Amino acid sequence: MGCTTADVVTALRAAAAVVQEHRDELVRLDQAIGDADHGENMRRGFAAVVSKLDAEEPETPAKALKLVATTLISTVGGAAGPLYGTAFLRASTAVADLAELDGDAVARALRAALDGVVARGKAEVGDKTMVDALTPAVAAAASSTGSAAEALAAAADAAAEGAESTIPLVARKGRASYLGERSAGHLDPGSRSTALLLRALADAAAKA
Amino acid sequence: MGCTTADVVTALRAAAAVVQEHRDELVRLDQAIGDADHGENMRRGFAAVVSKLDAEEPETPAKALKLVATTLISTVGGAAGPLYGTAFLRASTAVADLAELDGDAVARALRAALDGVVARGKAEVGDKTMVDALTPAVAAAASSTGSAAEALAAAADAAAEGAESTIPLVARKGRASYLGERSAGHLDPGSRSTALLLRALADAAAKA
Amino acid sequence: MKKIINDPETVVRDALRGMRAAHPDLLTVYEDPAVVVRADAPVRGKVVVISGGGAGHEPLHGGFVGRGMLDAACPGAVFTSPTSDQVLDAVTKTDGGAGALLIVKNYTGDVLNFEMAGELAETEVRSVVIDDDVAVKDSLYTAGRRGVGGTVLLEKIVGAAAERGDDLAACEELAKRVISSVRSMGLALSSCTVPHVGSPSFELADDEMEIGIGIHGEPGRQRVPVGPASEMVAALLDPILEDLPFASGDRVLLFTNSMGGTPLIELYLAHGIAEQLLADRGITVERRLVGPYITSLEMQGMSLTLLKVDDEMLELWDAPVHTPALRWGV
Amino acid sequence: MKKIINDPETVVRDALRGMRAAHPDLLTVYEDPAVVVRADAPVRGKVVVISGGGAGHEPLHGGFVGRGMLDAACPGAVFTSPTSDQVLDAVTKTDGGAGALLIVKNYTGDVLNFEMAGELAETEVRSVVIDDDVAVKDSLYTAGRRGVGGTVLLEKIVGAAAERGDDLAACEELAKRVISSVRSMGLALSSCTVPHVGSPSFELADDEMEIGIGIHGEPGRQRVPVGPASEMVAALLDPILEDLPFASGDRVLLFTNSMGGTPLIELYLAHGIAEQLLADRGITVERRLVGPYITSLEMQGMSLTLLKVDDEMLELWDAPVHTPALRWGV
Ligand SMILES: Nc1ncnc2c1ncn2[C@@H]1O[C@H](COP(=O)(O)OP(=O)(O)O)[C@@H](O)[C@H]1O
Ligand SMILES: Nc1ncnc2c1ncn2[C@@H]1O[C@H](COP(=O)(O)OP(=O)(O)O)[C@@H](O)[C@H]1O
Ligand SMILES: [Mg+2]
Ligand SMILES: [Mg+2]
Ligand SMILES: [Mg+2]
Ligand SMILES: [Mg+2]
Repeated sequence: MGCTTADVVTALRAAAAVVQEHRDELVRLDQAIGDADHGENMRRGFAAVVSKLDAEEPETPAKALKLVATTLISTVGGAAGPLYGTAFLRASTAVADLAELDGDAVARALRAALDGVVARGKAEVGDKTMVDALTPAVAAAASSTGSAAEALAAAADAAAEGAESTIPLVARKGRASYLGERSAGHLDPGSRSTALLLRALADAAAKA
Repeated sequence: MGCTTADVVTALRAAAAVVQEHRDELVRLDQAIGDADHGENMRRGFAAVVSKLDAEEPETPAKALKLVATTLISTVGGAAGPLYGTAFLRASTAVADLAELDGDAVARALRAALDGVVARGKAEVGDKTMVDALTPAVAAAASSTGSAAEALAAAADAAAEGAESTIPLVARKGRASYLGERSAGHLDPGSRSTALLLRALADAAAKA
Repeated sequence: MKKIINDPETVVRDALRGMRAAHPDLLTVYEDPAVVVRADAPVRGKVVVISGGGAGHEPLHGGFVGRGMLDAACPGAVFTSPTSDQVLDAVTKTDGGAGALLIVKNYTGDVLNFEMAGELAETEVRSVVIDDDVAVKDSLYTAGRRGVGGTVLLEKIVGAAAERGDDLAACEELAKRVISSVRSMGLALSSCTVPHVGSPSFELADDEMEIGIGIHGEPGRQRVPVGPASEMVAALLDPILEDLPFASGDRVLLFTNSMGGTPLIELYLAHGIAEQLLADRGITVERRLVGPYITSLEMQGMSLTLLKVDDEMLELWDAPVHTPALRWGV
Repeated sequence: MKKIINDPETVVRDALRGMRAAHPDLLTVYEDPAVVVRADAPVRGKVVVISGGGAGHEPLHGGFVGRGMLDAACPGAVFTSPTSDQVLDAVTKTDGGAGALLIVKNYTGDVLNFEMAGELAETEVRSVVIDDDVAVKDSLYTAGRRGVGGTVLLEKIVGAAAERGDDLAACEELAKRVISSVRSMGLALSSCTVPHVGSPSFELADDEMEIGIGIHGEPGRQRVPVGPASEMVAALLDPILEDLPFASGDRVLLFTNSMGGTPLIELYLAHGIAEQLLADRGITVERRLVGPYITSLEMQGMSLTLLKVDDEMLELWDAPVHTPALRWGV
C-alpha cells in the first residue's frame, strides 16, 4: 500500500513535532562540539513548515516535499538549512510524477536526498556528519522490498545506528572539525536529527 | 618629654606600616559603601611617604609633616588624598617653629588638621566621614594635659570611638552618600583610617 | 579575577602605553604624572578643555582627547580621581594663553583635586561640575548627584565650542547650559572587579539587577529581579524624563551607553526600545550615540542619557571631532 | 542568563530595529528577510560588496554597512549563518549593474548559503572565502580554517576599492590578496551564552582560559591556566607570526579586538604588549585598530589579527569610510 499525499503531509507534521520535542537535545549535542544552534535551527525551520502546511495544500507527495525544501532553505540557515533543503528538494524531484509513494519510491527519494547532501556538503562517510546516518539509511531502504512504511522503518533503524557510529569519530567536516581530537566522544547533532526525522516518518507511515 | 624630629619620622614610618597592614580591611570597608579603593589609595600614598623619608631627612617635625602632606597630595588622589594632604599641611604649619612637639603642640596640630579637613570637605560631625573620628580626637588631645604621647593616646582612643560611631549613620558626604539609607550599618573607611593613623602615632610616641 | 593584565599595580600605566602605541598621531601620553595630551598641544589662543577621573571608564576621558574635544585628560588609579598634580600638569602642558575649563564629575575626590589644581594654576582656570545622575537624590546637605553619561556629551559640545574659538566665559556658560539640560541613569546586570581588589564590588544573584548604579561599582539604590529589556529601559527612562522634566515637543540627544561588558547587540536592542518610548511621548530624537563610552570596567549593564538640545548644541555636536573614540567630519 | 533582551526568539529583529533607529541617515533595515542596506543603495555602476553571518558578532557585519565599506549585510539568527534568501535579497536590493562580491567567512553554513544565493542571483556574483584563523589546523580533508578578525580588514579594504570604482575582477583579486596576507587568533576568559540556549556555551574554571576559540562559543583547541597579559598576547601572536610567516622588515596592520565583554582598558593594555613584541621582531606597525569589532556576544577575551600590508592596502585602509562602527575622512 502506498503513501498518499495526505499520508506524506501527516508524516511531515509528525516529523515537525519530533523535531520540536528534541530541540533541546539537539541544542545540547551541538553545544558540545559546535555552536549550540542545531536544535533551534531545526525547530525554527519545521515550525515554518507547519505554518506553510496549514496555509497550503500540496497536491502531490513531490509538492509536499518541495514545500519543505523551500521552507527549510529560507528559514533554517547554518549548514543544516541548505543541506536538508537540498535533500528534500532532490527527494521531491525523484518522485515528481507519483501520486503515491511505495517502498521503491521511498528508496529512490532517499538516494536522491543523499546525493544532494553529498553534492553540496562534500562529506564522506566517517566525517562525522549527517551523511553517516543517511548513507546506511539509503542502503537499508534499497534492500527493503516491502512497502513505503517498511522501507522507511529499515532506513530509520539504519540511520539510528549510523548516528551512534559518529560518537568515536574525529570530525572532518562542519563546525566540529575545528575541535580536532576533542570532537571524538560526542554524537554528531546532524546525524541525530536525520535519525529522528526518519524514525518519525517511518512511525507515521506505519500508522497510515 | 617632647617628640624630636627623629621621633616624628619614626612615628610616621610606623603609621605607614599600619596602613600597609590594614590595606585590605580598608578596601573591604570602602567596598561595602564606596568604591573599594580607600585601602589601596592609602597604601600607595604611605608607600610613597616611606620612599620619600628614605631619600630625604626632614630637619624639623614641621618639615616631616609637610613631606607627608605633599606626598599624599601627589600620590593618593580620590577624596582621601586632598583631605589627608590638607590635614598634614595644616598640622605642619601649626608647629612650624618647633624643634620638638609636646602635648600642647600635638593638640594644636590636630586642631589645625581638623580645620583643614573641614575647610576642604565641608563635612560636619554626623556626616559619616573622617571628621567623625578627627573631631573627638581633637577634643581629647586638647583636654589632655600631659606629654605628646599622652595627647596622642587620648586622641587615638577618641578617634576609635568616633569611628565606631559612624556605623549606624546615614552618609551625607562622600561616595557613601549615594547609597542613602543603605549606607547605614557600615563603618566609614576614612574614619577607620584616621583612627588607625592616630593609634600608630600614639603607640610610636609612647615608645619614644 | 580574570583580566588581561600583568599586575594590578601597573594596569593604568600599561594601558596608557597601549593607548600611546595605538594613537601616535593623535595623542602624547605622559606617565609621570599620567596625562594624555592632544598631539598638537598647546594650540595658541584656544581655550583648553581638560577633564579626568579615575581609570576604568575607558574610553572616558583619554579616548576623547583630540581636535574638537579635550585638550588633555588625567587618568587616576582605577576608580580613583587623579591628583591635583596631574591636573595642574595638564593645564601647564596645554596652556594656549586663553585659559582652561576643567570638566569635573561630581565626586568629592574629583572636586577636591581639581579645586586644588585650580588654586595652584598660573593660567586662568574655571571649573564646571557635572552632576547628571538622577539615581542619586539631590540635597544641599550631601555630596549631591554624581557625574555620569552626560560627561561625554558635555565634553564633545564644549570641546567643539573651544575649537571654534569661543572664549573662556562663553565655554563656561555653554557648559553650564549643557549640565542643566542633561540627565542620566544606569543599571547593572553584573558587578565589576577592581584589579587591586580582586573580587566583585558587589554580588548579584542570577536573577537580580541593580538599578541606579554609578560608574565605580558603587551599589545602586535598588535591587530588583531581572525583567525584559522593555522594563529595564523604562526603569531608566522614566526617572530621567520626570526629573528635568522632558516633555512632548522637546528635542533631545539620546545616548545609550554600555557599562563595558554589555555587547552591542543588546545595546542596540535597548536603544530601539528607548527611541520607541520617546516617540510615544512626543519627544523628538535629533541625534543619538550608541556604544561603550563611559564604562565601569567589565560591568554588564547600560545607562541612558538624555540631553535637551538647542540649535547651537546640535551644531556643536555635529562639528568635526577627531579623537580615539569619537571621530567624524575629519 | 542575564541579558538586556525581551525574548530570545526576537533578539535579532529587536536589535535590528534599534540599529534602524540609531542610524536613520546611514542604513535601510529590512526585517523579512533581514537585510541591512546602505541608505543610498543601489549605487549605479559600483561593484557591491556584501557580507553576512550569524548575529552576535556586532558590529560585524551590519555596523560596517555604508559608504566605503559594505553595501549590505545579512544577519542570520544568533551564531547561525543567514539563509540564501537573505543573501539573494541583499544582492537584488543593492545591484548597481557592476556585479556583486560576496565576502564569506569560512563556515560550512555560510559557504553553502552564499553559494546557493550566488547560483540564483541574476547579476554577476563572485565570492571570496576568508579563513584567517590560525587556531584551526588546515587540511584539504576538513572544513578548513574559520574566518574571524581578518574579515573586518577585508571588508574595509575591498569596500574602499569598490567605492573608488574598481571592477568586479579587481575587487575579487584584491580580496584574495588580503585573504592570503591576514592571520588571526583569539582566546576567551569566559564563555558567552546564546540567548536561545540560556546556558554558557562552555564552562571555564576561575583560573582557566581557552586558547584558539572561534567566534561562536565553540570551544578552542587548548585550555590553560590564566597567566599575565604578556603571556596571553604572546600565545596569540606567536602562532600568527609563524603561520604566514611574518618576518623582520614586514609592514603590518595590527588589529586588537575584544570578544565583547573585555573592556577597553584591558584591550589597550594588550595592544601595547603586542606592539612591543612586534617592534622587538623588527616588524613595523603601519596602522592599528583597537576595539570590539568582531565579537562573540558578551564573551570576555580578545583576538589579534595581523595583515601584511602593501601601499595599495594602506591607501584603501585610509580611504574615507562612513558606517555605524567605522568612520573617518567624512
Ligand atoms: N559538509 C557537511 N556535509 C554534511 N553534513 C554536514 C556538513 N557540515 C555540517 N554538517 C551537518 O550539519 C550539522 C550542524 O548543523 P547546524 O548546527 O544547524 O549548522 P551550523 O554547523 O552551521 O551551526 C552537523 O552536525 C553535521 O551533521
Ligand atoms: N567631604 C568630606 N569630608 C571629609 N571626609 C570625607 C569627605 N568625603 C569623603 N571623606 C572621607 O574619605 C573617605 C573615602 O576616601 P577614598 O575612598 O580614598 O576616596 P574616594 O571616596 O574618592 O574613593 C570616606 O570614607 C570619608 O571618610
Ligand atoms: Mg550548529
Ligand atoms: Mg573610595
Ligand atoms: Mg575612589
Ligand atoms: Mg550555527
